[in-house]
Amino acid sequence: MWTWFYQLASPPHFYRMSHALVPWLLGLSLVLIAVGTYGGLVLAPPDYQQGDAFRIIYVHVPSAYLGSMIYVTMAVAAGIGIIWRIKLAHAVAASCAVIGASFTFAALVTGAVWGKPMWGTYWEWDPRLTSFLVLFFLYLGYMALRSAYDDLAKADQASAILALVGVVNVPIVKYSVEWWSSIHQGPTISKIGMPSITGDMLWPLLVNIAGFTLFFLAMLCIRVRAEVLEREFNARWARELLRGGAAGGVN
Amino acid sequence: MLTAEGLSLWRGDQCLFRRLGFVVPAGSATQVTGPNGSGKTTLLRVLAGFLRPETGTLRWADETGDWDEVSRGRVAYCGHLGGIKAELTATENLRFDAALAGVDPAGIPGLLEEAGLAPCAGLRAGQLSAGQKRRLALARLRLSGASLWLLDEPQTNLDDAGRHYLRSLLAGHLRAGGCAVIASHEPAGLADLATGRIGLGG
Amino acid sequence: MAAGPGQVFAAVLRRDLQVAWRRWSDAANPALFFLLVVTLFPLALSPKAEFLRAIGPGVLWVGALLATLMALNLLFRADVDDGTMEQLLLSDCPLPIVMLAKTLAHWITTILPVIVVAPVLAITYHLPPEALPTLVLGLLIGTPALSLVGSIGAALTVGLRQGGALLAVLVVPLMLPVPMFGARATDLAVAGEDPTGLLYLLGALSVLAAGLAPLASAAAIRLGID
Amino acid sequence: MTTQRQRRLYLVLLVVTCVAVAVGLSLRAFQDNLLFFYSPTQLRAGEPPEGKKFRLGGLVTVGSVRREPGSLEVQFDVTDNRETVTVSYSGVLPDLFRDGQGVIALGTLADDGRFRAEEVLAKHDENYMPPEVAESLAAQGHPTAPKPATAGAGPALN
Repeated sequence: MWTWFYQLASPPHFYRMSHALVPWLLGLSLVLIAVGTYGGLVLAPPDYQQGDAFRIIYVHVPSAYLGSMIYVTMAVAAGIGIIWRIKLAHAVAASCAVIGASFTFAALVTGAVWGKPMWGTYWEWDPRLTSFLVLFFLYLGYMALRSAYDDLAKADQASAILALVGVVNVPIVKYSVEWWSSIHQGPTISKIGMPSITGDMLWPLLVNIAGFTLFFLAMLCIRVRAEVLEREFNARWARELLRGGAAGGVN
Repeated sequence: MLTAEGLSLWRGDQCLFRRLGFVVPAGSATQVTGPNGSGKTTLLRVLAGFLRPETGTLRWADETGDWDEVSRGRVAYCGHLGGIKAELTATENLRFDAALAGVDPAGIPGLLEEAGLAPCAGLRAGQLSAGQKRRLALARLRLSGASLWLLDEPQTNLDDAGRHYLRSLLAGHLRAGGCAVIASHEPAGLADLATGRIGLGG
Repeated sequence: MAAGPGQVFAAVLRRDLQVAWRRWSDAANPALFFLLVVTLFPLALSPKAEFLRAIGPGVLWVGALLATLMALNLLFRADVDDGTMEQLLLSDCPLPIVMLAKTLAHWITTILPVIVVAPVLAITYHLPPEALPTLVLGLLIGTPALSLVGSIGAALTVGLRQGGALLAVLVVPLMLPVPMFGARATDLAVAGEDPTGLLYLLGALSVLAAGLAPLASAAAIRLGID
Repeated sequence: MTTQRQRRLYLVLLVVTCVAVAVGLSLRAFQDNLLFFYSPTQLRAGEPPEGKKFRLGGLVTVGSVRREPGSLEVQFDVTDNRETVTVSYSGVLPDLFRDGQGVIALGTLADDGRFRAEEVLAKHDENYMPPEVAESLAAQGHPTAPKPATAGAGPALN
């Protein structure tokens, strides 16, 4: 079991595996996103209150979901890297940051675009918006810390500590901003016996979430490959790979 | 007894040492020589546990476990930074070290006397001369109770009396069964006390 | 033979307080900074009593956060620069305990003066006297969490040259809940409501930070030593 | 080294203790219920502190809103489906305020058992459905069915 784990985490093995995996992930994700988007923009009925404007959830919700999910992924990878000293895990964590920050940014922007017609304002210091903005700051801090260290091993360690501390803090921030503003006092009251969203609006959303997640995995593979190659520049397998001129896998 | 096997370390693209192995038996000292920038200080800092080598292991006698943990309390390091608080007096500095090591502070006046610092024991360390600070840093070695002393250019700033103090300190430590690794770019000096030699760079 | 955790904690705390006492001007800076920041708002915005009462709790808490940030830069730097941190790493004592003691000493010397000044400034913001105990109590309970979270950032940036600005970017998002609860507790006290629940939450944050932050900063401080 | 192991144990114990105390303190904070609001049931049980302001939360009972003609005085009942409390308020109610809507009122309990509110907040609606569904729910007289074409619900930022 452990040897399998370490073999999986070995850079050349990962490099080979991911090469085969990326086209599948990318292809499947694009198909899912196409289906989900068609379902969301064309098939789903307009909302009773928001009309067609609600359709932005088909981009917004998957982005927001990934923004927070990737942070957790990043922290788990950082934890694995720091406990078992696996370099691949650090490479994964480092690659997660940029992708996660992009999705978080996308969620903030789509939220603002949606907020303007619905709320009459681009920005509101609402708990969800505020805690999401903080998440974005956490990503920025993580990237800033990484880039501040010249030494790669130190950057790995330092940013892993920060990611782990941040993941402890995320729920605290989330709940604190919710309690801080009294208007969003938990969903219990309005949710008694009411469906939140109907099925024909829901399925394109779920398809899009799956598509975005696969898209994230594809991007992650691509980034980690680049990261691994940069780190293992001096290793024999990487040299052979580069000398061979093959853009793809190692045989 | 310190055993090092297969130590390698790079600084960026530059390899400081590759597959370095040596043994420092109890009661002996090893001198690390080499020109400036050859990695003497870096090697000492690896031995102190501040840096993790790229490859290789360090062992103390037959203890197993991470050097990080095994080395704690066993290693004393006297480097470029004295590790002396300028705001505290010489005595207060040593008192703090004694408290950390769990040692009775009653011996401190004696240690200061040996180091020739008795007259300025009550002076803030910031007011001491560079040589006096170095003596204070050396006096701490005795207090730590560590078996392995890592000395980085210990003779810097010392006058003749200071060098004599260093020699007697080191000789006493080796007689008591301790061991030491000394980095020095001048081959003479403490060479007669050192039985082992590691040449770096060049 | 090694010293027990209690002895180590006491020794480090004692030493840091002694050093701070002999460099008292360093310790006074955060309180002065706090005073200046808080003074800026009435001058720059509006000196109306009603307005000041509304923003007062928030301004005082944000001021305390900024003062903490400003002071943090020096938390470990002096020890790293003079080599005493190396010696601490070598000694056979538990590093998280050392970090906890250093952070406590730092809080006592830099943040406690801020808390002493705070009620005076609160009066100039026309906060009602009944709200002052809540303000001071909230600061006493909550600011240790700020210092502890900040210690992680200070440890992570101690080996870097441009530490200051980066430190703020790293720790402010992590510190946010503290001024939010703190200012809200004071707000409630100003409005005549019961703030106890929020004070308990501030306490929870500080205790949680005391348990976890020293572990993180102990792991981080090694990176600054090489 | 056994001391090494012992030390690790002490640290783990210390951390666990701190986390446990923090959890205890936050549970204690929730007992105070200050952050949220008291339900009418809790209010009837005498939980809110006497003489202090607190928040009351619940659904507006359908058909309970009574306005005093010629003034801003309003009375309505707030219920959690078990107990009901009458709230009196003087002022303009928020746009989202309507029958069946979740509200939070800040104020004090008067001697006559009524809640005297100084501030009333309405809860935003977070439901998504086609207009027909909303209409049919409204036709069935669902207690929380909102009327269509009022102020919009916000984006669901998760």
